[in-house]
Amino acid sequence: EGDSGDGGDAADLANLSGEVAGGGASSQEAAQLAWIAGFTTVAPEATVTYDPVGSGGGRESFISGAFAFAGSDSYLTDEEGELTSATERCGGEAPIQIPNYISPIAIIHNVEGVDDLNLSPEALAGIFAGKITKWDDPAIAATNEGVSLPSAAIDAVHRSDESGTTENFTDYLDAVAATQWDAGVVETWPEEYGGQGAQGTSGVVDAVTSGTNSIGYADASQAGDLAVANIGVGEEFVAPTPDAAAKILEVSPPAEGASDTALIFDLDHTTAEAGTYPIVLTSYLIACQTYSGDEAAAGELAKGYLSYIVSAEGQQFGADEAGSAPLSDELSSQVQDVVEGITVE
Amino acid sequence: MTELLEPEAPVRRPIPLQAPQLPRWAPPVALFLSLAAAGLVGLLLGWGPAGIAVVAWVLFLVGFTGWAQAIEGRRKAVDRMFATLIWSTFVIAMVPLVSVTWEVVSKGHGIIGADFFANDMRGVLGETNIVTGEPGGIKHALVGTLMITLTATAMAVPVGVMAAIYLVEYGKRTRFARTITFLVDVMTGIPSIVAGLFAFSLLTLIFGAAYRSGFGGSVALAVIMVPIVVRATEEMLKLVPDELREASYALGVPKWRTIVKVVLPTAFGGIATGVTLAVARVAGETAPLLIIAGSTTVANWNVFEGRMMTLPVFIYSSVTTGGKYAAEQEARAWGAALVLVVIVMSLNLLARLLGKIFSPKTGR
Amino acid sequence: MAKSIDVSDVNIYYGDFLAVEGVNMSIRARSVTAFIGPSGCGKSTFLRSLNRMHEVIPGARVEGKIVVDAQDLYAPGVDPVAVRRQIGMVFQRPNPFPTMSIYDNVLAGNRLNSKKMKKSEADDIVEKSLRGANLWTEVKDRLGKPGMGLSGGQQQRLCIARAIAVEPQVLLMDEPCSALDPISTSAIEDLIHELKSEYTIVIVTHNMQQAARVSDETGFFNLKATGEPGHLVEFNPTAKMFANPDNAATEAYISGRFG
Amino acid sequence: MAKSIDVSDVNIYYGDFLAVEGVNMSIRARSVTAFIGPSGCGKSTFLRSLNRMHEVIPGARVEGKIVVDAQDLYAPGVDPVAVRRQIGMVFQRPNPFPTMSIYDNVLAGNRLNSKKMKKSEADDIVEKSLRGANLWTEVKDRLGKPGMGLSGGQQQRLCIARAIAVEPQVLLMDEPCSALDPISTSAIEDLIHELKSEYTIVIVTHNMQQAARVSDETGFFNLKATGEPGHLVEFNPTAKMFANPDNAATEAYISGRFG
Amino acid sequence: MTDTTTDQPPRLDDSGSRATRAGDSIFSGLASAAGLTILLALAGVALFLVIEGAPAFTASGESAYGKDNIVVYVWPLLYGTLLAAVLAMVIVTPLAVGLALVISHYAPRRVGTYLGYLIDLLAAVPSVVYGLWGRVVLAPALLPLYLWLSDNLGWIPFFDGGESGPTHGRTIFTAGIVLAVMALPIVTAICREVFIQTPRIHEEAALALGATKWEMIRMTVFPYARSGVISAVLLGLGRALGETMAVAMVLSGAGIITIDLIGTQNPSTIAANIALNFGNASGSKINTLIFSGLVLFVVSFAVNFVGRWIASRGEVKG
Ligand SMILES: Nc1ncnc2c1ncn2[C@@H]1O[C@H](COP(=O)(O)OP(=O)(O)OP(=O)(O)O)[C@@H](O)[C@H]1O
Ligand SMILES: Nc1ncnc2c1ncn2[C@@H]1O[C@H](COP(=O)(O)OP(=O)(O)OP(=O)(O)O)[C@@H](O)[C@H]1O
Ligand SMILES: [Mg+2]
Ligand SMILES: [Mg+2]
Ligand SMILES: O=P([O-])([O-])[O-]
Repeated sequence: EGDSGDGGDAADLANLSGEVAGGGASSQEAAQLAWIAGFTTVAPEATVTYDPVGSGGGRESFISGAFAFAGSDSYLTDEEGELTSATERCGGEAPIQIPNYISPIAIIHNVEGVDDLNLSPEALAGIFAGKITKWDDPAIAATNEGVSLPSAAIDAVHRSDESGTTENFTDYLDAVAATQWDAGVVETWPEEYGGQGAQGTSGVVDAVTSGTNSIGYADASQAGDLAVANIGVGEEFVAPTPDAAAKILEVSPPAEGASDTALIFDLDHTTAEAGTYPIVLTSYLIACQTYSGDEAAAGELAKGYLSYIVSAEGQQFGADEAGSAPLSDELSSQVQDVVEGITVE
Repeated sequence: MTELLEPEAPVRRPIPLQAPQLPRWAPPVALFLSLAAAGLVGLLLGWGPAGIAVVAWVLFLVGFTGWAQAIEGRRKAVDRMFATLIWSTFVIAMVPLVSVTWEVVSKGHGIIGADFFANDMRGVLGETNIVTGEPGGIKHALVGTLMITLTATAMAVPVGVMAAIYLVEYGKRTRFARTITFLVDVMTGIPSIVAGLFAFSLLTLIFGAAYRSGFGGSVALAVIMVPIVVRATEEMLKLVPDELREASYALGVPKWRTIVKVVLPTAFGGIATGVTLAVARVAGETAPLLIIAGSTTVANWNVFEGRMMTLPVFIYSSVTTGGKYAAEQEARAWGAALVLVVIVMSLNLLARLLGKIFSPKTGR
Repeated sequence: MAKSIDVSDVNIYYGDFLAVEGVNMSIRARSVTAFIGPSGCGKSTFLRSLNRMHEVIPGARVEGKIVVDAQDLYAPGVDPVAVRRQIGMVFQRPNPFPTMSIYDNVLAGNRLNSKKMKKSEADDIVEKSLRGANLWTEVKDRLGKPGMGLSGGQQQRLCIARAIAVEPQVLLMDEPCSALDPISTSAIEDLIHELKSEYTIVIVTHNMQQAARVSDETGFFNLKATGEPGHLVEFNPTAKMFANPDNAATEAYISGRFG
Repeated sequence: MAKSIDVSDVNIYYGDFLAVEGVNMSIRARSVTAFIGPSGCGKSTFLRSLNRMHEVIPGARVEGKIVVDAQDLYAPGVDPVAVRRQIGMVFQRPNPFPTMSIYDNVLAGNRLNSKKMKKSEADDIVEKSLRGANLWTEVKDRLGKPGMGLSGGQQQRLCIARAIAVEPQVLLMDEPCSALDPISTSAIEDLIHELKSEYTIVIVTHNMQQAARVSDETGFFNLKATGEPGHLVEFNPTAKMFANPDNAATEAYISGRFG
Repeated sequence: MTDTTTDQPPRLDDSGSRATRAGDSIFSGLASAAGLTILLALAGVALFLVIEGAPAFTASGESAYGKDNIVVYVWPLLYGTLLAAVLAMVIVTPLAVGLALVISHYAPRRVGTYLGYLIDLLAAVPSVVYGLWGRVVLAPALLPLYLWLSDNLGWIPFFDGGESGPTHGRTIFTAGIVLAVMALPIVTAICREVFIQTPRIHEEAALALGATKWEMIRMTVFPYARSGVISAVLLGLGRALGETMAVAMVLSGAGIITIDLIGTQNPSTIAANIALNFGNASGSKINTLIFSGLVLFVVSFAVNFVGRWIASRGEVKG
């Protein structure tokens, strides 16, 4: 076991072989691809697959036993009995739930002559609710002195498919600007709010890139060269950097049902903490505490893979290759302890 | 004409056989003039090449028709106008063909090399495998396309050929046969995604919700192939002259031997062509595979177990995944598209070739 | 081996349509019998009923008796496949099997019935049949070539060779020369003359001169009106038929006043 | 109005294949000229070259001169569309336009040229043409019915009416009776007799009795051998041709020794 | 063979040919079984879609992607499906008729055959490649046209372009164009078939009356081919309705209803919607998507049914 500072014993991992299947949230897909590739450097004989079937599909397949681990944009609750089922699946022990992928949701835009854009929560909500339709609207101009905003129509791009990104984004809007945004927290964009629908994160990025005077929201890792807006937090405007995003977990309270093995949070979007970027997507890994019998071999592999993901090395690799925010040191060691606790019989 | 009909004129005056005609060089000259005029104006006003082409076309259509009207009369002018319109459709249809071919070749050829075919995508980030440093490739997708298509063919061809034999040789006029012929026709129009949903529903009902395999894809593709094979075979069997069957019957050969030894060999070229075309059609299918065959980064030779990548799905997921390496993924997508187009077009060519080689030498 | 054919009260149908009505005739063995008549009068239909080829057309059927060698062809239990083996047929358009060589075409009747044959035996049959069809000298150097590569007249003789290779009793020919040029026609007519020493031959022709030249007896079929069934008007020795027919319609037809 | 046709040194090709070679003849106005000869000798081909219908077949072309009314049909600048208006044609199989009524079928040619026609004028043309084709009494009560609803012989006369409605100079007919029954045939033959007072008529027939019955002059075409071009063997008044032909091949053909 | 040389009368009854009979019945049994398999497969497609799609009716809310019920969810998709396919046919019909005439009547015969091959090559391009091309090449290239249309013809509701005007090329119009390109070969091929089958005797009748080529085509080819062309268009429509990947990749759609063809917001199609969301769907959402697939199946079956029916009726008549 030893010094688990950087995610398990390299020698142990090198001996791992066989195949393990996991899957779930598509937000993690790029990072998972990176981690799977990175994992081959430490465990060359092991094969891991990650099916980006969506958070719900991931949880479902985890519960049915088809996946040894799952990625999910939201933690397990018992609203539909998922937590109970997952506990059953794990032999009566509560499943572990750990944040492994934190990524700012960037407000990307493509407006002629505008590089630096500051948006207050109200202005942001107004734009996406279809209430602010021109770039030179006073609500935008107020926070952008000295920027020549065109008097052009705003092409607001949203996800047309069901999306965790949309859920987190509207969660934020609902929390900070409920007067402007009255559609609540949704996974599928309410069409009556207008704007251009685009498929998938890459679709939104494409649409904003090829559009004119366009704006959209997308996982920051995929924003590419597009300009990103600074979002009003308290008195200042914060850019979507990994550090600023990672901070939000520090200021957020644990969710109901959190435990030693379930490090789950309800994000505090209304924070005024300096240097915190408030629109963040947090994705969790779900696995069992104990793998036994038929699943032992896969469990061993899953444990090795998970420990690689949450190791400092893994988190850094994810940040480099997929643009996610590495876990803060404190959270990182908590998470590593949870993974260490997985036993294989 | 009308003056010929005057009742008082029993002696019909012959109409002149010589009529004024536009010279042979008239069409090219008119085309050149239209292009020149549109080009000049277009350059001055800054239209793009597409704008110039459209305006030149309108000028030609109007101008040339008018010219013909003036010299050759209304009927000839109408004739020429429609000839122009009809040939124009051909030019228009060539635009996408040329554009697709050009884009696929120019964007896709760069990446193609031995590595592209020999490697899969395991451990590949960006351009290369982070362990070995080898570039990523499409081996896994090629294997998947091959296995899934072969399996589908193995299912569809026997059923399709036998069904066609039933339709042409046995059923002929029965209501059952006519119903099948009709439904087969209708079946050729089943959307491929529906075939995919069918395979998904069938197999997940049997094997559980998480079931994904190449075989599922084969089932869907077979559903798409069968009607094509039936139709092609049916047409070919119908083309076999009854005289040959009768020649065989008249020699006292039983019907089934006549079919196996005389009818099928005679139709073999056409059937092979039809099967090859069916294979070409399904080799490019994406939607059903996306649903039931899943995707993976490594080659899987077992159709019955585990996910399989195929070329079309590889193309699709490469362009839609996005992320830091979107550019590299798109480059691979174009490369794979070139490979896929070459495969499908070769199959089409092969089909024609088979048809030619095996077509029985007709006496005339 | 040639046999006579006795036809009594034969009606022939296509589904509900009565195509040929009430035919009675007696075809002599080892002779050539010709059928003539205007288009659509049922010559081909009747000919095809003589070896049960008629019934391969869906819905087609035959009533009456056709007796060959004391066996009624249409008696229950008679296998049409066996009938056709004994009563061979040559069609209007030459129809060699396009996928087979000349050699295989000749043997088709034997081979397709999956008889195993020694090579020498097969060679014998091929030579004998091709000689019988007056084609041997023309094709003996290219037996492996496709049968479709021959000229029309040669193809027709190949079909005759194929038909006699299974050693039938009777040979039916439906306008065997109508797709051929004059030279091939006369080659086939000569062949018919030779074959009649061994086979009973029945031939349909639209060419009255041909009927006069090759046949011993002639049957004249006619239609009362379009849509009515065809029937046998007169059946007589050819010499009498052309010189002094019993029936006025026969005379009108032969002298070219209609058809 | 009827015109004579002078043909000199005409060769007719299908692509590279020379189908008819070196024809010279002079067809008299207001007479019936018949072409006879064995199948494939180029009768139809030659007939179709007389109104430039030959060239609608891809790759087909004509060499030589065909002079009608002092104008060479094949001279540069001659519009084939105009030629076909003046030299009408009736085909082997009756071909009324299936989507048109009897009335519209007759007017089809006229409608092409003059967009607007008074109803009365159109009615006149229809009646006159149908009377000319001996069809008026049979169809006058159902002019609005489809032309395809008529019997074969009536359809053929409808096609003749359609051809004469545009008042051509010459009428070409390619085996106009070969698809018809005896009664319709004789109706058409009678019609040809009547029409020759107004038109120059050229007719192809495979029925020598028909040629003898209807024509004033006859041309006999023949082939030297299959694959060789057809050529004009003899062109003579019909009476002479059938009684005492100049050429031995003609006699052989007419007496039925081949073909 | 060998025994007939003796002068015994050969037997005509079937005692010796039982093997023949057995062979015939086995073979014909196999053949009919294959025919039956096809019927079963088609019935199976319908059956399994119903089994898996039916639960979507009882579920609601979340499973219908936030819509109140399945009908409200599917209806806009069905609208988009029909709109894109009809658009494609509006583009394709004149083109295909023209092309088929080029091949059947205008080009020299041999050239025509090769032109036919060229058009068939369009059908050999896999739909995912059309998707790639439409998304990366065609859509951006069409944006200027859309801007021009909304500036100059914006008063036509189809080219309204919406408040902000066209902002991207991935519209339903672009999807229609891509579908048109994809449907072109099959529609052309069927039109060509019926045009070629126009009886020569009718064409020559028209020419012999002094018709020009176009007049001949109008008089004989078009009336003869009318039902063939209609069924060709319906079959093309059937193809366009079910085309999935090209639309999924090209169209930037959502479940809305609009007649603006070039605006920012576009309707989506059933097939594309399934392909795009299936991977991320689980539980009752899969039922929802399969139900929409059932709707697509029914619609395209109906269209193909009518198309084939017209075609087969035409055959009998012609
Ligand atoms: N397959 C068939 N189905 C229905 N009726 C048929 C079929 N074949 C022929 N007939 C009809 O049967 C009648 C006799 O035709 P048959 O072919 O025997 O005439 P034929 O004397 O051989 O004429 P021809 O000289 O043109 O060959 C005709 O009325 C014909 O229309
Ligand atoms: N469309 C064509 N293309 C090529 N060759 C043709 C074509 N039509 C006819 N021929 C050839 O031209 C020659 C003359 O044919 P044509 O049809 O003129 O003969 P015909 O005397 O009218 O015969 P029939 O009595 O059978 O109608 C034949 O060798 C024929 O094969
Ligand atoms: Mg016959
Ligand atoms: Mg002819
Ligand atoms: O990660 P997504 O659910 O927004 O695709």
